[in-house]
Amino acid sequence: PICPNVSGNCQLPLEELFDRAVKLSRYIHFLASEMFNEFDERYAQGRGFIEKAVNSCHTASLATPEDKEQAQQIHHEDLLNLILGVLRSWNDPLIHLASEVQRIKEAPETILWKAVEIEEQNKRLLEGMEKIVGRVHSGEVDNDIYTPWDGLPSLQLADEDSRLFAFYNLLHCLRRDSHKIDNYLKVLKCRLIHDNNC
Amino acid sequence: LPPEKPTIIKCRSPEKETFTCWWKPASDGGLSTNHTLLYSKEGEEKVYECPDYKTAGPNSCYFDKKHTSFWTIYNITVRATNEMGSNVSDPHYVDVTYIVQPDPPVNITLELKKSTKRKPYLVLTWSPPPLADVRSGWLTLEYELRLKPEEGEEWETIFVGQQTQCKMFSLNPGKRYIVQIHCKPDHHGLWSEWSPEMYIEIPTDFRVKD
Amino acid sequence: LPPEKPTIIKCRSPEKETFTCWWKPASDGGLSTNHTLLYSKEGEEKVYECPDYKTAGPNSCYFDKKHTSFWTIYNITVRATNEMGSNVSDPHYVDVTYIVQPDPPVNITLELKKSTKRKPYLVLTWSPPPLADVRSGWLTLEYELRLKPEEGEEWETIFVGQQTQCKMFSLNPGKRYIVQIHCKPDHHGLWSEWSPEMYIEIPTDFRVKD
Repeated sequence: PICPNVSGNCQLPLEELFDRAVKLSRYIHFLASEMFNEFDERYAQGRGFIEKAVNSCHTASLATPEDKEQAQQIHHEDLLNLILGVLRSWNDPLIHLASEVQRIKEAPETILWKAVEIEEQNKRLLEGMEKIVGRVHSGEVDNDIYTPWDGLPSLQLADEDSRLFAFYNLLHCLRRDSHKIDNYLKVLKCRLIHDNNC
Repeated sequence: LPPEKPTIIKCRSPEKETFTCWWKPASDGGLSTNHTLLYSKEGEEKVYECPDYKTAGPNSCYFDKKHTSFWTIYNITVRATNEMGSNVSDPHYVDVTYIVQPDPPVNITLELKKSTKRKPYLVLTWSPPPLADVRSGWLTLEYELRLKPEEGEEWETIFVGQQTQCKMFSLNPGKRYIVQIHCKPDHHGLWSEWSPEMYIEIPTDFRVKD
Repeated sequence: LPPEKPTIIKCRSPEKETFTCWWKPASDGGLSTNHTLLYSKEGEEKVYECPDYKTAGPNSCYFDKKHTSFWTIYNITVRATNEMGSNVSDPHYVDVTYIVQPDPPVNITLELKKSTKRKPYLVLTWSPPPLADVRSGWLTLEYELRLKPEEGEEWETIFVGQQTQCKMFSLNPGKRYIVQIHCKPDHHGLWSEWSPEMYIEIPTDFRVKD
């Protein structure tokens, strides 16, 4: 039964919240990877975009862990806040991505649909993470981790090559950050729920 | 007399994105009775009213995407009111993940083949229900099939996990079989209805197309 | 003559903690040629030299944990130098996140059991490769198994997700089967080699130990 002791506190256990967050982050990253691969295959072949995409993600300034040791040493509240910060930082670009991608010449339906789906699911994951942080955090939820995105003009450039590179770079960063979130959530779940014994 | 206590029958979500609840109206003793569905979310004092009484037909409430959260438990009640007073149902707790009941699988195909040792075997293939297929990864489905000889009593049920095809070896030539498949979300949730019955006859002198 | 251009063959990480790159030495025209691997990391101007030319054998560079970062693009080149001059390979861009290729699964066990309806089924269990730390959640592996009758041609491949055990139902009594398993990181990376072949015979009149 969902609420065994009807009178008592009827809420989802933290483990269940983490299971759903991990499943959702996995789905978002799956979509982000597919979208990047489709775009790369269709619009980026032979344009050398990867060389230019180096160090150009708007979330690069967030001090996210870059290896296993860093991911294991960071306090879980700090890692949760970083995840929230990355998710928040993607709200704005995902709104514009979903609308601007419609204007790409012959953009396949599969890319269009994924852009809208990721925007929706990102909001849903943000809602879930705020719930998890509320449960885990002793203090207030730290709302100020956030990096602004000023990439909209580059998605609307007249020159096609520059505009396609702007999309490529945004999708490359989305694939990277959604993978980070998925990885960190798995590490947190194993640490907080399974005592590092997943 | 005020109306009797209404009862919430069930709540279901077909794709973990929206959900609907149905209730059995209280017997109204001849007076015109009005029903209101109210809900609150875990950890919140605020009480909300049903966002949409129409979409899912009479005595129902439809929660669209905007009103569906899968991070919380809903506490739902229905109040019946007539001119003599009102009565409230027992609370019905809903966690959307637990009430997902997909539609049955579709595009089921049955094909007879012969193994290298001339023994007939059946290859079944199917597709996820359209609503779930679009979001593979968000809604992971598991499948179970059942078959029995047409005149037989007992179904043989086989759980095939997340695969969408299956080979059946132990079939008796000369028999006509009924086959059905249903599906369920991989963790929580409910089995779909069985797919419509399909029939396959295993010929006695079975020649395979070379 | 100065050496020709060397080429970087591949880079691989076995456990998502360290990685190694290999290169094909340039043809040296008989003069003694020296190779140097240089790399820079995304967001940094600095150019570093390979930290360890020894551990992974000739014509290789091993990056231990301290020198391995994820979600970061490495720009790697190899320079070949002899007394007549030097030549540099094309740059090789690597994000270690996408080059993880684990070792095969280990401790594979096969056990024959009989279902309630006296039908034989096979239970397979296995463990992740020892190097892979799946306990902390840093690396998540997915598994796929394949089997075929010993004399058969075609493998039947079954993706089993993150589970480390599987039940196989549709088996032919009297047949001897070959079974192998391999694994891959859950999103990106490459399938491991297949595990060594294992054999299991499904007896015709199969008695289960009660």
